[in-house]
Amino acid sequence: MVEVNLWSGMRRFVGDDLTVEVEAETIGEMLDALVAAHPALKPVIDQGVSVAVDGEIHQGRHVPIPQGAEVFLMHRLKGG
Amino acid sequence: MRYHAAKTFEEAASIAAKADGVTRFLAGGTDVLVQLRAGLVTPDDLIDLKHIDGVQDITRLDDGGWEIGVAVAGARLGAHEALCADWPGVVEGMELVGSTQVQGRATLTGNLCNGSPAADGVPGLVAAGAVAKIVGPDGMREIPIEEIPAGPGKTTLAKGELIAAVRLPARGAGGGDAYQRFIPRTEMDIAVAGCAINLRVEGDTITEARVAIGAVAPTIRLVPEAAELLVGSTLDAATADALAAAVSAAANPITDKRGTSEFRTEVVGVLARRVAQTAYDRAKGDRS
Amino acid sequence: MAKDEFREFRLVGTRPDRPDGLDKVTGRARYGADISAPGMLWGAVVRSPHAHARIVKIDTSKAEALSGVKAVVTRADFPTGLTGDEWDLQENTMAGDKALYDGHAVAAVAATSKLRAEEAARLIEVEYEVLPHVIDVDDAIKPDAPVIREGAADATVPEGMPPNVVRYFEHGRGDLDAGFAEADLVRENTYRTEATHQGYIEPHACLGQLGEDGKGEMWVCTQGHWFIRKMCADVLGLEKSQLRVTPSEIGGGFGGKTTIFMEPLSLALSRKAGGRPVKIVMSRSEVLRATGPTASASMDVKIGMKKDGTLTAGRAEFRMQGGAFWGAPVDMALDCAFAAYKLPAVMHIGYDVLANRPKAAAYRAPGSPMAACAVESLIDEMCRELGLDPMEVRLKNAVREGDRSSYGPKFKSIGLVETLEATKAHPNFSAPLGPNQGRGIASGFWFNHGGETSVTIALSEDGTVTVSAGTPDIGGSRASIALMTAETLGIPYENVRVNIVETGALGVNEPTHGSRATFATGKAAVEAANAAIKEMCRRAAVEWGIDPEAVEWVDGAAQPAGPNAGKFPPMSIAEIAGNMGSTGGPISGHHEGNLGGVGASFGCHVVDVEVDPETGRTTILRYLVVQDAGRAIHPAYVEGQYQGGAAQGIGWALNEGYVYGEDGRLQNSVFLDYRVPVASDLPMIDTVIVEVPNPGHPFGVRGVGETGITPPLPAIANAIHAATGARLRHLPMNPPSVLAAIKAVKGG
Amino acid sequence: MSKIHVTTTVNGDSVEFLADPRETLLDCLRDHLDLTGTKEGCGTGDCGACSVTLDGTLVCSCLVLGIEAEGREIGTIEGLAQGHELHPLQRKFIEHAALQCGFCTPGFLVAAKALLDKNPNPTETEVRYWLAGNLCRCTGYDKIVRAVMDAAEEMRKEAV
Repeated sequence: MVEVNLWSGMRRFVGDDLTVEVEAETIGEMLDALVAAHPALKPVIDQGVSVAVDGEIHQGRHVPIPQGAEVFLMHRLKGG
Repeated sequence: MRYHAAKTFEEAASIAAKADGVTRFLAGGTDVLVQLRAGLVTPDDLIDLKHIDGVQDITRLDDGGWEIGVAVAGARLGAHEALCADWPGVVEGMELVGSTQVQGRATLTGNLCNGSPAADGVPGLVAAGAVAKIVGPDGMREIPIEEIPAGPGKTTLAKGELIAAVRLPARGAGGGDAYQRFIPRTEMDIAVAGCAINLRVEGDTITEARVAIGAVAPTIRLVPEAAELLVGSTLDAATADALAAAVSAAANPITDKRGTSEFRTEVVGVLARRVAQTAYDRAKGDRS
Repeated sequence: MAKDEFREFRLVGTRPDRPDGLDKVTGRARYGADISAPGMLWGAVVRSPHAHARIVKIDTSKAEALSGVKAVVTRADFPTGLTGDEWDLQENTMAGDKALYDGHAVAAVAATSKLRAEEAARLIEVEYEVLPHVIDVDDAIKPDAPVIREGAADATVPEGMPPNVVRYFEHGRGDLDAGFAEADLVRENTYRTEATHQGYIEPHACLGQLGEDGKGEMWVCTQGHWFIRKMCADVLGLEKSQLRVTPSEIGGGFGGKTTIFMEPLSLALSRKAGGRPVKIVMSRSEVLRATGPTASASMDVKIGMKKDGTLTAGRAEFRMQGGAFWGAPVDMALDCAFAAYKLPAVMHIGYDVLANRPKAAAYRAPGSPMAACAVESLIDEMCRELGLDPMEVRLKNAVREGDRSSYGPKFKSIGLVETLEATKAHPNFSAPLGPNQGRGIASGFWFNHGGETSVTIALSEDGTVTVSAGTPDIGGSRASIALMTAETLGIPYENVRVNIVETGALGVNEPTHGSRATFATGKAAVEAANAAIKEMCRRAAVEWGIDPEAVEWVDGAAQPAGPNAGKFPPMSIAEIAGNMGSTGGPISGHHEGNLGGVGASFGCHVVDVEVDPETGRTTILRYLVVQDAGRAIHPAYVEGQYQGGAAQGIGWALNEGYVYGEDGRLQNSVFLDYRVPVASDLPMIDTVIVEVPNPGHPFGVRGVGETGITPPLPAIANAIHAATGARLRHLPMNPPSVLAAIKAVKGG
Repeated sequence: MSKIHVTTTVNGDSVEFLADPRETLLDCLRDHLDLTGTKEGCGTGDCGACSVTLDGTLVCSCLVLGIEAEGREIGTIEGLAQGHELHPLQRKFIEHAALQCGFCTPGFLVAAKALLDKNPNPTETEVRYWLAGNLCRCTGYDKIVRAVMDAAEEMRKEAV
């Protein structure tokens, strides 16, 4: 199981609890599982999110999520 | 656009008088080309004055005054030691126009004829009591510089008239002039306010003065009431404050992208105080 | 932490001449506008003079009748049915039903000369119905503001928000109320920053060619040619692989050249003109009116602080407009706002708001300078109020490795404390000040980015190496990539040539953005070099008849790994390359991926100013940039990034900013009035490179490009306060604003 | 609008071209003579990227008409090096990393050479004010100013 920390603006899609547990081994699986559990999140996630796994920010879906990792969903980052 | 390389002022005036479209004279070109490139003004007739004899000359006149040709670029004014010694305020005003590159082209006369209230080259001329030598279809005449600007982008010159040269009076003993402008950066900006002061001293006392202000009214203008405050004084603190107040009172600026009316009004007074000190020091022999 | 501690490297950390230096000092380097092609036409663009107007009719007949005019395009020449970002790009490239800002393209023309194209553009008659417009972000967010586009809000925006709010952000953690209750001082202020332009000196330029068969080519100045390819193909409905995009040398970008503007127009015109190539070069005025400025911002910040300087809570509510499309960097501004501080409770709220301005493009650390302006100013104000040293307060609350960031995850290795300590130790920090002078400090942060990267290195027959990279070199990255490649291969720097190659030569590369060129392309080049080393070791092993695992690579040569592997003299890269035709053919190494391992970069700036109390003019006396580079590959170009970022920030703080008239038209669309700093405005910019290596990069690199623009805005506000007692909370802090603030303090 | 035949000297070579009277010297150098080292950054005389010398005087070529070049001598960045021998300013710009994107570099070099021709021993302030009409957005000017000062010093030593 992966515990995913959502941002508080997602409260209106998932209810008050901003940590959601899903079954996943990669970022892609985690995002898919999130949408399966909370379909209202789909448009927000489709717009693009970055995912921090143990403090490192990733864009790719293939990135593995180790057991017990700390996972944060973030707005997609872009630089100049 | 028809390009004419005039060989005499009379020829230039004649082409301009006969033209029925938009006419521009080309001296330094630093305003004309910008307007052309931006599509603001595409002249039907462009009359290049640089091929006329003597337009590049800076000449000492018999009376000790100076004649500056219409195509003398700012960089050449700055390099002329005797002129700089006589009229540092006139020269420093012109040298503030644009960059080093622009100084290689821009001219005092062009700065005047562009009609900008913020022209850095002009207040010094006005304060100096300079006159413009004008050639037109009816021959030649001379008028004071301050009578040429008519409003933003406008001059009092009639169709077919052009300026052939600018004449500065003889400096004489005890004279000093100076110009400063305010800009937000250190270079490359159009003046937000400008002030030129020309004065004469006997001992420590100011005996003559002319004060000109720029960028704070539709035209560059003389402020005789401010000049009167200087005459008879030794530029003590009270006189300097009164000067600043009089200059600010004479200002009638607009608020635009370059500065607010309130700011311009205040700062032109600050400049007047600073410029008066420089002119005074120069008049007393400090040439810095 | 001084860079000289890392002497284990032969090349990394040295300052060789950049490989493109000779071309650039002789005028040979070819930029966007420097290429011409046989049969080439020139393009010109017709732009809206209105901030918001319905396009009633476009009559192109007079232009088309002009001799030498070969094509005219309007939105009718573009495919329909696009959605989302692709529609936004198309709409920004060429207006559809409405012109959305002053400068929005409405038609384009191609003709046989530049002057003829400009004449033809003037002959295109556009009939507009002028609509009410809105420019300021605080006006645009009002419920009754002119509506720029119905239904533009995305899923993040709750019901009932004002119509121009298109994205909404809310994230935070901890008990905010408890945090503020625990504080000895709670202050809340509003700060505003104006939109500024990246101000690259090279205007956008491209040469595009597209045939009826959908095959095309483009030469263009861009930070990312795969982005250009994808975006042009999307906007025009082309197959991406049929478009070949070659990047020119690029005359600055700073984020502004990561997207398309007139590039699709050159292709559309070319297709309509029978496939003749079309060159379009923007004027400076077009650049300022119609290409990516950054957003303007209005920001409320509230902070709680104890008497000893401990921060207890922070709240940021940011409103930003990024033009007539979504994309103001509110999200990143919020993430960066409190990044330098340990905070038990923090809340971020943000609104991305539409206004009648050009579509914002990325600009160096997008969002972070605005956020810093607000937060770093308020911290300074509160330190003054409590009589605390702003540096000690920053140190006391500074985040370290393992601390939870304000934006959520825990920090990995970071160098904020080291940066602050290095700042304190610098002589500028304690230089004496005179009357009307003041000192300001501020911190800054940027995440940095890895991203999609594909690099190939190939051996030449003589043992020299070419690197094919996909990130255009804006600030010397070819030098740093060559250094890392040569270091890895054990060969001289001069034996590596780095080429920035066209879209057909590599897999997709993201642009040079997010401070990623030296980080990501460098990392991929090192991996590619390692792949080539592996192959070279294998070739040597075959030659020697030993196990490839028993061969190691040392100082540019293969050698047996220890006495048991066999006794052979080292086989140099030149020998291996010279024989490669007969040992198995070409040798290359390749690496690609969506690269992680980025390390965030913190910086701290110290500025001394003198303010003329009579005119409000601010002079920068001294300037110091201290920033964590992880490791400086080519220190001179790291310093250059620090200095350039600081200069842009100084401009933003003091005199830059978009000025609109009542009519919604941009009033300062030339460099005369869009006032970037000139040489005489600035002192030397002192730098200290702090090196806390990033474990996610083979040499420890952190991206350094962006952080430097962040601290100047608040550092200068803090310095002006120190010099005058006046607090400026709105940028730009130009002389009229400063003088007014000084007078307000004096009660005059 | 008929074109005008212009004969002029560029970097010591006599050249001819046909110019529309509206075309600037910058347009003519780049589009008619293929001398693209001179850059256009603004077209209004505010950025200095198009700096050239006209009869030895530093000017913005965007503020000179092409037809004004008739009979004049023009110097551009392409004429700064003598064959393979770089001008000291060119060497020092590379050595000091005084360029990042390099777009403003030709203008800076032409302007800096004009300065050193006139004043071989400028102060930092003089260098900064002389070059105030050359915009650089990448470097913050620090390394440019250092490169110019260093080149001046080297040239002074060589002149002794």
